[in-house]
Amino acid sequence: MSESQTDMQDLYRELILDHSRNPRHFGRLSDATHTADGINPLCGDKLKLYLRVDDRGRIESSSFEGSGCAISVASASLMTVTVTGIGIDQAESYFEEVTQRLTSDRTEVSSDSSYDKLQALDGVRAYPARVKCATLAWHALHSALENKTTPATTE
Amino acid sequence: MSESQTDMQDLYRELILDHSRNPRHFGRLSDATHTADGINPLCGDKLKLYLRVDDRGRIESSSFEGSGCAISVASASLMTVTVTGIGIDQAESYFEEVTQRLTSDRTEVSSDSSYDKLQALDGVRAYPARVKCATLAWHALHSALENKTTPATTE
Amino acid sequence: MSAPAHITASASWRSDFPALHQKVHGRPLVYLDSAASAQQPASVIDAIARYEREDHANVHRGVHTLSHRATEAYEGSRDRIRDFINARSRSEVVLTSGTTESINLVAQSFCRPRLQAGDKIVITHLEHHANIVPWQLVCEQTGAELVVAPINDRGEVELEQMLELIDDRTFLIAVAHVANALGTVCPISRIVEHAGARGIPVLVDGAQGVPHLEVDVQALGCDFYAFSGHKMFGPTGTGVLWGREELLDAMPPWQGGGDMILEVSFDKTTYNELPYKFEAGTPNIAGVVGLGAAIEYLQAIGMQNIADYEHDLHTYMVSELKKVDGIRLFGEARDQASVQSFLLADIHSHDLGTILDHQGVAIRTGHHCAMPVMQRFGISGTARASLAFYNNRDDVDRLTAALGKASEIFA
Amino acid sequence: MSAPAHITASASWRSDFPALHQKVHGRPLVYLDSAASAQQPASVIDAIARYEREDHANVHRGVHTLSHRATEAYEGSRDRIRDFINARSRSEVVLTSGTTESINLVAQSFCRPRLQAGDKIVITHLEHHANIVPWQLVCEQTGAELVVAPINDRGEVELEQMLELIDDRTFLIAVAHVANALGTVCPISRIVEHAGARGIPVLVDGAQGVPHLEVDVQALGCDFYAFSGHKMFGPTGTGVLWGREELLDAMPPWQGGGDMILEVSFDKTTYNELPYKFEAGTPNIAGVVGLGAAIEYLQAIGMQNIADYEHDLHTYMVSELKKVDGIRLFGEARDQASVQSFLLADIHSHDLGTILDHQGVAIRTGHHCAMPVMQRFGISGTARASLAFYNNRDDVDRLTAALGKASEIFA
Ligand SMILES: Cc1ncc(COP(=O)(O)O)c(C=O)c1O
Ligand SMILES: Cc1ncc(COP(=O)(O)O)c(C=O)c1O
Repeated sequence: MSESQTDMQDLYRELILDHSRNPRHFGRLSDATHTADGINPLCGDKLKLYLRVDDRGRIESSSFEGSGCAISVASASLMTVTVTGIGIDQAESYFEEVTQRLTSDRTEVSSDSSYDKLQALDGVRAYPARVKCATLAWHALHSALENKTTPATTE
Repeated sequence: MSESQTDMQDLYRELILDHSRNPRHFGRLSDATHTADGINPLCGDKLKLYLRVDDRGRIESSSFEGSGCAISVASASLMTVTVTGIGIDQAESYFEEVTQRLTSDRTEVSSDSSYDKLQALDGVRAYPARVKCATLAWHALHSALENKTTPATTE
Repeated sequence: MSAPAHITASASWRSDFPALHQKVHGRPLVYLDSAASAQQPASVIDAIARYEREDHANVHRGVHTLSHRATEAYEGSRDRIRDFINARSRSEVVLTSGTTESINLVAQSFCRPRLQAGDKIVITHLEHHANIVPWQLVCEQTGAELVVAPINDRGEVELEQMLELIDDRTFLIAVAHVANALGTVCPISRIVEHAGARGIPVLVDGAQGVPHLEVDVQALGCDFYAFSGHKMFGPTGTGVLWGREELLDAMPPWQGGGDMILEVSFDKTTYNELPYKFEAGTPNIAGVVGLGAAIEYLQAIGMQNIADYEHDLHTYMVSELKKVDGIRLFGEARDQASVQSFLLADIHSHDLGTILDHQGVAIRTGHHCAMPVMQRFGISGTARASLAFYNNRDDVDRLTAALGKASEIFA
Repeated sequence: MSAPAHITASASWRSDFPALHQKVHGRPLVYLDSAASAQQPASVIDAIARYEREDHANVHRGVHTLSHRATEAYEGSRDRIRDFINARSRSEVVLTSGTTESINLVAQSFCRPRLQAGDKIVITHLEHHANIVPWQLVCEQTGAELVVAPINDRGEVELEQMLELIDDRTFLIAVAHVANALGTVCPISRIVEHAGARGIPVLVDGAQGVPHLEVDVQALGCDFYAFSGHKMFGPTGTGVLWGREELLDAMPPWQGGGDMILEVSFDKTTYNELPYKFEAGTPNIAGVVGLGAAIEYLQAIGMQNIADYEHDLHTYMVSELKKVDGIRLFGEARDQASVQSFLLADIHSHDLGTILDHQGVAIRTGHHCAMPVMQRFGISGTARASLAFYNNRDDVDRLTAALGKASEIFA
């Protein structure tokens, strides 16, 4: 197996390919309390994020629609899995965590064990041109929680 | 005397300095039949040319007003001296002669002896940035005879 | 043309381009993204550096030696451009920052002052955003309507339908010479013939025309022709708007500033003559010097030789791509330049781009600034390989091999 | 600062500029025309050539390695510019082709949609055509009025009179930071203070400010600041419009095309966010890379060191010029940058220019794209010597010696 192909398989890990092929929480949420659009103008990735947040600030359910590359779809799918059932504060701190982790050279692993799955996205760090794909859904999450009306972009 | 100063004196010949200090035919012609404006956008040389052409196409009188560098004023002065009293066809051929002579590398001297004085302009050929100053009045002449309404420029 | 001849010619051309001789992810670079921006021959890079080291000063405004040399170099490039596209005079060659500015200039200076509500601007479904959005803006400003001629599944303009859209409310027709996403060569002369008979001006977006075809604006018969330096092996930040002198003459200036005026006072300002009326401010002097050098380079090879070589290479690429399992081609016009869009199985173009890059193969992915084309085909983007004369069959083989890897990874 | 220190510092700076080390008409070049266009250090020329040889591709649109490198280089320059002028965020740094385009952008995109007949735009009598004609054009388009603040015989803005012109119909004030023909440093903070209290935005034409002064747009307190790369030792074809985010955000785009949109369809087009909304089409990538290198160079020297050095050299130049028989200085502001206009006896500036050039001394002559200044002083033009940090006292001595020759020839 060539060296370059090995690398590639660090980006396209099994978990990523699985989530991109079978995205979880895919579709529209009819009773959403928060929504946001995300656009990556570079490659045309587009998604719409739906959240239902209950009175106590807990994300009861979440889903997304749209089209994009394997990385952006997998990231969105992983995100909805991660944030469903947690409080919006914790969701925001995931947003911080993921975006920082992918855009800095920080390599230490978060102590938070629920971050485990998200480590599947770490392969993206070696592909700076793709980081925006991985963070798109997270920016949309942040926008939705902030109730912004303009589409989130990753610029 | 330094070499460069010698050159300079080929540009600023006595005749040129004389005509620039004491321009002939300077002023307005109240009964002009043809006029034209000339502008050299590069250095801001500006002149207005007046011609009185009689029924048989002879330039009875000519004059100019305006401001400009020594070369452009001297050239305008020399021009009015040259074209006063000649036919417009001949004036046009002077226009051709002077502009070609100054903008090409042609060095042969015109057989026409009335061109003698105009040879004082030949020093300009070594100063390509100044050729437009020397030809400005001639372009105005050409415009005036063609009855153009936009200012002549040397571009 | 026999195969060995290609290889020889292309090898010598290729060696003129420094950027092509590097490794990317450990593999020799295969650059298949010239339609986005072409690489520059060393002669262009050197001409610019030499200009900056020896001749730089501002143009048009100085009597000193450097200023004169800079002006000669700058205006010399204009003469070369005039010759290259066979414009009638240098007054018709307006230097801009690129195709985008050239088209915006026409929209704002030619159309905006005269467009009436209900007038139409006709474009095609193939256009680059640069030939869509300026018209959308001016239509919004004036109440005019943007009318879009359809394309067929091969990516060709539906000419009959297009001609039917043209009526006495049509103010301007704007059409790509070569479409950037699909490579389609548009039937300019047919359109011009129809429009000319009705006195309707035609603007041709030549951004992708000039690098691939021999362009003669007089023979084309159009009224405006816009193109960019960086797509024709020259520098970024340079471009041209060619326009018929009568039309340019009648247009008000677009931007105000130095160089575009003869006289300024607070009462009255007189604009300079063509082409300077449209060139406000200090231009991209070094860039234009580089553009002149690029044209010199292209003329030495000959645009017809380039077109022939590319046609042959494109044919080879298409036949090789068709052998790849799961490939879908977009853009199969009967007259197509050496630009090819495709998708592989259900792999997103962006993923394809990354995988190919990892094999040293640079292609463009996404919507190519032609979202309506993507909408037409119901896709979000394509992978696009665009060939220049410095590419060769080996590059094509590297492309198809890399596509094989992509299939493996996404198997 | 002691004289030897100057000489040492300047000598080392000077050696960084290849163009300065040549002969013109057999004499070592003395370049006193930096206000028209400055020379570039080798680091800028090399950065551009290296970019073209190794990293060039189109920006923002590609996933492949070169495209990514080009984007990083281009956006890296934006970050450097942000830092250099202390903008609050990179969204406020719009890259243009030069000061002229920056000002036209504000005139067309900020003013034109909102200007009412009877509104006023206030400028000064000192302005460059680039800060006059765009306002004349937009006034013509909207029925607004251009109001001109007077200057005094020293070439200073009559501040009290200017402030009196500002009333509740004033829509915008546009003023040079440093006047190009006379070198006057304008009292921006006084103007901004007065305007700010009335909610009137102020645009500063910084073309001649950035090369001479330490510019901090937040401290200046203005609303727009426009400048050009080529006046600050960077490439032609580059420039910046800095604007407050709130203002830029509220403005419609100026030009349409690629990169300035998020989504295009024939029904609805969504514009991109700042600063991209104002950057339609392929930008001058190589030029912007060079501009970044120029700023890196300037920051290494320090703008305050440059200002101090130039101030001292300008003082020397003025005192030497005053010794020349028949000299008349234009521009004797109490706060003046290192730009000096003058005339000698009744010799036309153009003739002076030629004679000086023949001695190897490059100055600018004519109206300097500031005809109203010339009209104010009743002259058709001046000779102008403009100093940069790479000039030295020897250059000044060569200038005055050459003026002696001119007097001889025209004796
Ligand atoms: C004060 C001033 N404003 C504006 C400009 C115009 O700059 P540019 O020609 O680079 O657009 C200049 C330079 O010519 C200038 O000196
Ligand atoms: C067909 C077409 N038109 C217009 C453009 C815009 O050119 P530029 O970005 O150089 O202004 C491009 C290139 O991106 C193009 O391919």
